[in-house]
Amino acid sequence: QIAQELAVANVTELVNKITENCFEKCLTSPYANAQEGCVDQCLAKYMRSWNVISKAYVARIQQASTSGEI
Amino acid sequence: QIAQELAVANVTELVNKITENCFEKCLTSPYANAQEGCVDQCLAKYMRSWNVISKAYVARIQQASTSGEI
Amino acid sequence: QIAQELAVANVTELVNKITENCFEKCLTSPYANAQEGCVDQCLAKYMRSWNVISKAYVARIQQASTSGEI
Amino acid sequence: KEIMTFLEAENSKQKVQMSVHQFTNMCFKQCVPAINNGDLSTHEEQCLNNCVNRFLDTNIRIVKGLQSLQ
Amino acid sequence: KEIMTFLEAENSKQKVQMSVHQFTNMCFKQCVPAINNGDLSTHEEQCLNNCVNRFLDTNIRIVKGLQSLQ
Amino acid sequence: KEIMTFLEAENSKQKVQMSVHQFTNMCFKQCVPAINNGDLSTHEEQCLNNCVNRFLDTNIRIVKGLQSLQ
Repeated sequence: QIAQELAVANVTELVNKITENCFEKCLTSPYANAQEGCVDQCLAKYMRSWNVISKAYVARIQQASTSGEI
Repeated sequence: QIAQELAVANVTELVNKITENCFEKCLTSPYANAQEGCVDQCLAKYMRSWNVISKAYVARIQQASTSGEI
Repeated sequence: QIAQELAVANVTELVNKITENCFEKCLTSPYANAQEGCVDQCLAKYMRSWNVISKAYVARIQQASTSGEI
Repeated sequence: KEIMTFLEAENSKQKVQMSVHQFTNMCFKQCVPAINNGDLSTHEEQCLNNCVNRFLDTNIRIVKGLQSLQ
Repeated sequence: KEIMTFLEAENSKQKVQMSVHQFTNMCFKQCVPAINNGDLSTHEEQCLNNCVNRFLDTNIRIVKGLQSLQ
Repeated sequence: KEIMTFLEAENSKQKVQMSVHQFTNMCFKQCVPAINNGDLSTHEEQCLNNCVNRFLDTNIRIVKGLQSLQ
């Protein structure tokens, strides 16, 4: 059940960050028009970025762990 | 007593956000001069904005609740 | 032990804030080059700034406390 | 049981208020560029209304987009 | 009772330190635009002092302004 | 005892995921300036990789620098 709560927290954090970033990149003041196409592309780009960052970070942790740094 | 603690948390959050926003909009580096007139107007504008946003958000929640979305 | 946990929290907060500020000031997209000299100078400047701010803030608290404001 | 109902109602009221703080903070920055007086212009008020509604649209679209990825 | 006094003192010390972190983070961004060396110039140090004092002035003015609205 | 091991593993997994959220949020802002389509260009992907690695380099350098001050 703890694992499940953490999973929920992670999805909530992901949704919040994507919404903030894609709102910032796709919509501009006076916010009269929806930009659904841009939001969909931005979501796809963000998920790909998440994977790139995640791989790079885990690689650094493993490298530091192998070399005895941590 | 819980309701009271939440009220205190809300006022604290409001004071912090108004201070940050009005400091940012009224005072600029090297911060030599106080800008009390601007701060007072900024506070009034912020409170009006809070009311506009609050009404719009509650209207959306009620609309979603009526249409069975949530 | 509580005092120790607070000290750890403070150092963690300090490391995070310095890393974010010095990353922002020293490294720019596409982030190809390390900027170790700049990071070292930025760390020194940040610690000096922390001391200046700390003194100024404590002076204000003491002044308000003496004048009976708080 | 009455206490549970009270706590749940307080909790959701609290969440709504915290969202209003977040949206006001974000939309005020974008929709109120300068402080000339304490009132909101028609244009600023319209921008605030659009801002919160477009943000919520974006949020819903991101959630649906992530659900369709599963 | 001594434990309570200790905890309260730690708590207020902790709050002061967290405020110093917040103010340094904010004022460093504005008052130290570029990193040329590890020292603070007279101008930068003055700006940091002004920044924290004007921020506290703004905070007090907002609190008083909100109180007068009630 | 097994529960403790499980909780510790969950805790460190959670910390890694929260760091990935933080890094993606930060590097996406800098490395993906405009949304033209849903894919990452080679240049954007390289920038994201550099960004997280340079950020971690900066973090390590700051920690070492603070340790040498003691």
